[in-house]
Amino acid sequence: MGFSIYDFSDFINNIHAFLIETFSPAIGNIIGMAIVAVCFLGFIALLGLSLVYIERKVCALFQQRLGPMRVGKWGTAQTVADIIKLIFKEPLMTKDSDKFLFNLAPFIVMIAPVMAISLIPFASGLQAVDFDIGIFFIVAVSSIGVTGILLAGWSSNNKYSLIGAMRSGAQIVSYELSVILSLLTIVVLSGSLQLSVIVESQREGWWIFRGHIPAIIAFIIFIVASTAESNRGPFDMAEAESEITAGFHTEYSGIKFAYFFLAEYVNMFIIAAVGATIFFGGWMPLHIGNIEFFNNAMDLIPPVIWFFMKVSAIIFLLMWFKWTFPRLRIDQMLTLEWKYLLPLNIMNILLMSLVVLTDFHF
Amino acid sequence: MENISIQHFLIVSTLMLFTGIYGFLTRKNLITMLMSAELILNSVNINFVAVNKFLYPENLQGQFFAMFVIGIAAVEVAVAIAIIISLYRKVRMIDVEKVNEMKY
Amino acid sequence: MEQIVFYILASMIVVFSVLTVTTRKILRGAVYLLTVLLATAGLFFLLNFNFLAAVQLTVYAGGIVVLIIFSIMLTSHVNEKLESTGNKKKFFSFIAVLAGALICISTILDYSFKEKSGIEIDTSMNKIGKDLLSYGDGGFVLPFEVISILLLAAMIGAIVLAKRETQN
Amino acid sequence: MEGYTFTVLIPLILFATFLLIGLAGGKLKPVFSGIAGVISLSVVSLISYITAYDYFFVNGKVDGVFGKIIVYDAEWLRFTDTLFIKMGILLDPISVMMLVVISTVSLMVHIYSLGYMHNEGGFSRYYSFLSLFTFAMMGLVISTNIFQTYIFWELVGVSSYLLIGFYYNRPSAVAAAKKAFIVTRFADLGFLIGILLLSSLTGTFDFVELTNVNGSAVSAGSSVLFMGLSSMTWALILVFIGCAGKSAMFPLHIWLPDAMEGPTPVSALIHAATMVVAGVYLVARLFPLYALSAPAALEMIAYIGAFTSMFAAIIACTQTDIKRVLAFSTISQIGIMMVGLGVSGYSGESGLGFTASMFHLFTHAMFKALLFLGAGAVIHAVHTNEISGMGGLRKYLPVTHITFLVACLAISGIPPFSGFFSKDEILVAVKEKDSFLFYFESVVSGLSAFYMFRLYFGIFWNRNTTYEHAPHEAGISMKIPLIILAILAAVTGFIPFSEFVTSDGIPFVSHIHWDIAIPATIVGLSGIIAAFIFYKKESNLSDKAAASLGGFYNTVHKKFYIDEIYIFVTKKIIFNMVSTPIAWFDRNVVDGTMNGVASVTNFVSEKIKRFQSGQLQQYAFVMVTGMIIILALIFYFLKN
Repeated sequence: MGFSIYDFSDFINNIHAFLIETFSPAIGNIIGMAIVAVCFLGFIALLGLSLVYIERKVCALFQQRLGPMRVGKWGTAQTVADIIKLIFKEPLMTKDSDKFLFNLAPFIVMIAPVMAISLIPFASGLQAVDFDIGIFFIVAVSSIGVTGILLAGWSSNNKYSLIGAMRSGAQIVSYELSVILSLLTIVVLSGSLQLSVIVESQREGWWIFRGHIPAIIAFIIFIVASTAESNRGPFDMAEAESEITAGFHTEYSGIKFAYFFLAEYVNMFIIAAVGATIFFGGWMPLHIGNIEFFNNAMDLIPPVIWFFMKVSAIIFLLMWFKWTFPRLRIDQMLTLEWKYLLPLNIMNILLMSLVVLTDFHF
Repeated sequence: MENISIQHFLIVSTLMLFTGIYGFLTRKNLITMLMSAELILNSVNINFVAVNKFLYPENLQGQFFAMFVIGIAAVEVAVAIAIIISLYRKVRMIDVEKVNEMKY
Repeated sequence: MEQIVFYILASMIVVFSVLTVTTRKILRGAVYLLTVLLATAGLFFLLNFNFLAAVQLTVYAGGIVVLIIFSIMLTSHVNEKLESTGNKKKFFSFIAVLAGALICISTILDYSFKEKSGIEIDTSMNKIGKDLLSYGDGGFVLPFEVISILLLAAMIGAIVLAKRETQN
Repeated sequence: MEGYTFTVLIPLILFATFLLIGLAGGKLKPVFSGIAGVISLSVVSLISYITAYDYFFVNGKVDGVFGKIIVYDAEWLRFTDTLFIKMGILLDPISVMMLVVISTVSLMVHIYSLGYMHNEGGFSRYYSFLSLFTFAMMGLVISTNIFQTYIFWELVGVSSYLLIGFYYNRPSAVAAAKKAFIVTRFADLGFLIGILLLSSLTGTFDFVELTNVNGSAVSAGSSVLFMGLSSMTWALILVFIGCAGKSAMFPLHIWLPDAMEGPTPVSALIHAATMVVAGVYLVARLFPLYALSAPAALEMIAYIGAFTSMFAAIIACTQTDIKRVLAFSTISQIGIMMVGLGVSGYSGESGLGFTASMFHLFTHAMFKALLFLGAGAVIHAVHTNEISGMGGLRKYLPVTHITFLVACLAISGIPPFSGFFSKDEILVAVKEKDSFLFYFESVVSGLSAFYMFRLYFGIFWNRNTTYEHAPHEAGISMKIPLIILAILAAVTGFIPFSEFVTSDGIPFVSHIHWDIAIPATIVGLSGIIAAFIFYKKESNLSDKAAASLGGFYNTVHKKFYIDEIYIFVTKKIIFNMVSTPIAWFDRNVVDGTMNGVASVTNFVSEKIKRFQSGQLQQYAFVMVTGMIIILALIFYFLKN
């Protein structure tokens, strides 16, 4: 097999063994954790910077503009400049707001994606934690984020923020169901919740192809529901500028605002990463049947590259949605979830179970 | 796990239980009373799991009971909050001592 | 290592429980409750009950606390403080609770538990899934089905209760 | 058997259609639901025909025997290791034949309804119910075990309830639907007990095991006696009660005439060709059991069938609502099928009755569906059900006229139409077994010729009634099914049925017994001639005949007062004699005691209610304190 040289597990194990040998096991473990933490924080920062830039460029592409061009070559340093500006801004606070909760909210919003990202398998062996309840854990921690949004809206002491937070809360809680159920469809097919096992089970072919009709339905539902869950357009009623200014983060400024912004983009990355892992085989290369030379050629591309190619494709899709579709009304959005997506989803799971029972997949 | 015994868990859960009971007895707002009830239920869960882990590790009864307790808690909160909200809509107040329209 | 984690989590649970029932700002109470619940999930992780911990996170943190916060948002205002309870009531409750806690703790410390150390507990998804849907020894299919009906009934009940009455 | 896995599609397509039309129906254009129904039924029919071709001509016959093929059998519910229920598909000659019958008639009805129901509300609802009904019926015939049969049996009951009560704003339709539901439910109670008894005797639900001639099921339970009959016989009689309910055998037939309140195509589908023969089908399905281990039950079936056929035929002669005539005619014909089954023996030539009965089921489905659809066309044209409001319609409705005539000739047993062949076979089988029943059934067939031609002459000849709007032929979608069914009714008699469907799966060759066929034909012709004399021209001959029969005519016209007897028994006897005293006892003695207790409680509570402050936390405080005190007592003072 071609990709044993791309397997990171030996590499990681060696580092771990080295740390434990050099220091005592306890301290070695703690240093190991610290290294992982630093890596992820750096990665998240980088992710935020690049995704904001990409989003602005993609937006410009769809609106037939150039986008940021002034700072740096093709405007590449634009987001860095923005961050510097945000850091130096005065943190404002409204009168009579609950200061403790107001300051706590951005952190709660950030906790969820940071915890979730640790589960993502970037390549074979390149995964911080590999729980046997993998997907379920991601779903569980990402449900914490909604609390932060509600707190932000409440503690701002601002009617727009409160309404925005309520909308957003209702939206996230409802669409979470569809996300879970659509992921469950593939779990039925692969028979495991553990992400590394799910990726491994797609060695013969990605689930979206092998699970054919129900898998494709599940993917479409997943994309729609997770777009809504992350409050992105066209489901961004929570921050609909024309109605309620900026929703729950109206009153936030400076670096705290940046947190909300960052959380949204990291969430988008997680959605794309989970989607790629569950439906498109994670870091598995594309294989077509028994065409040996093609498969071998695909194996030469490192798994990390595969993973990020798939993730970027899904991220582009999400951005495409945001800048193409008009925003829905809040009642339309709830109708879509409860009257269409949820029943469809449940039937889809039944269909998938039938497919699995009758071995009707490839 | 060598140094942590079942007593540790049971003491934590006992403290949580009686804190919950204290809250239930002293808070006036219905929602805060509900929160205290959640504390009580949660302490029960810790007990179930600790007993399962330390005393009866052959099976998972404790875990399943804890899961069912969580399910019941969800049910209880959903219904209780529905009641609280409709109460609030009628009398604009959710104070447990003052809601006594149906007395006698 | 595990000991340290346990003591951190335990002290978090105790401190935030107390804060939950004594704070006079209602939404802060909810956040403290959330912290207690998260710490409990941490305890479950520590005991290797991963699935249960994830259930705790999803249902409690993602569901129940959100519902509570929702209802708080609908029924009270940001700079509103809860009325404090009468001192007499507080005192008597405190005495009763203290007595109860002391009795329980002393009993727990007195009793010698027969811990089984040899057997490693199996909390894999596989076992959980099979146990939950089997009817034999250690199977829980009946309560599982019953609770699903209970959930449905509660859902309908909650909708009926909270539905705005139609005008006319 | 890999070859037949595609048959899984039959129920799945129908169920999917039901879901599609049922759930999305409100949003679609009505015509679209209709067309969706027709398309899915066409596909299902195609699959059924392919199955039938494959089974009868290519793969089905192994060593000269048509065996039972289990296409698919999945475990559905497992209670214990021995008690479990499966769901699956079983193919054998009768189930394949039923697939063809149901899909053909259902397809015709679907097409016909496009025209007939065109102006009615709830078009989508109608089609979704039709799909549900067809789904249930298909599931019933292909089931592998008796419990699956029972599930679909009830599903058939529900969907027929929905269809009969389709015009839910008409009180009579609602009453009829309720009546059908309650009567069949009553019979199904017997069926359920029968299933339980049967399975406890044999230890299995499975048809293949139950009907295995050499297996243990056939000999099980034959020795235990209760009231002179073996327990197996009792079990099979109970099962037959269920069959009698569905197939409208006397005395459970009362729901069928009322069920004519449903739309006419529904009557054609449910009350002529499919649902009402489910009882016959089930007896045929369990036939080896009946024939080998409970001949007494089989004999009872024969006599009940014979009585019902005569009884219904007499009533049919006096009814004036054309759909009711057809309803009683259906009851009568099903009675004849039951007789065929009842006189049959097992295996070989002695199983002629079984074959004949199935053959009659097949041909009857075709011509009776045609009769109903024809009647529907007539009703559609003149907007009345009463025979007195019609007459001379042959000029206005030529296509309906010819097809109706074909059907009448078929049911009267005139060669070369299909009814002749099947009825002849039944009569041959009956003759061999019991000559009394033979003469009895001959009279029935003469009567059926009489009442059918009474209907035919009454509608298409007789006086020239003037109509407010000139009646005209219905649209193409109603004509096509009529023509197709007429062709089928005319030619299906030439199918050599005994080479395909026999009681033990071994084909044999049957001949037309001219010594029986000729007298039978003469009887039929004489019935026609009598009808011709009475009803061809407008005359008062029939009234005179009725008057001369006097009280008997009235009794028959009122359907022998069976409905009234039922009402008398339930209302007068049960309500007055049993329920009233119990009610008195309940109201005065039981309630009195309770009221006494309650008033004492009330009095006491009035005195002590002040203890209740209504303060939740006070209660909780008391409770917690009490609990702590008890705990303290247990732990510190009672600990030895």
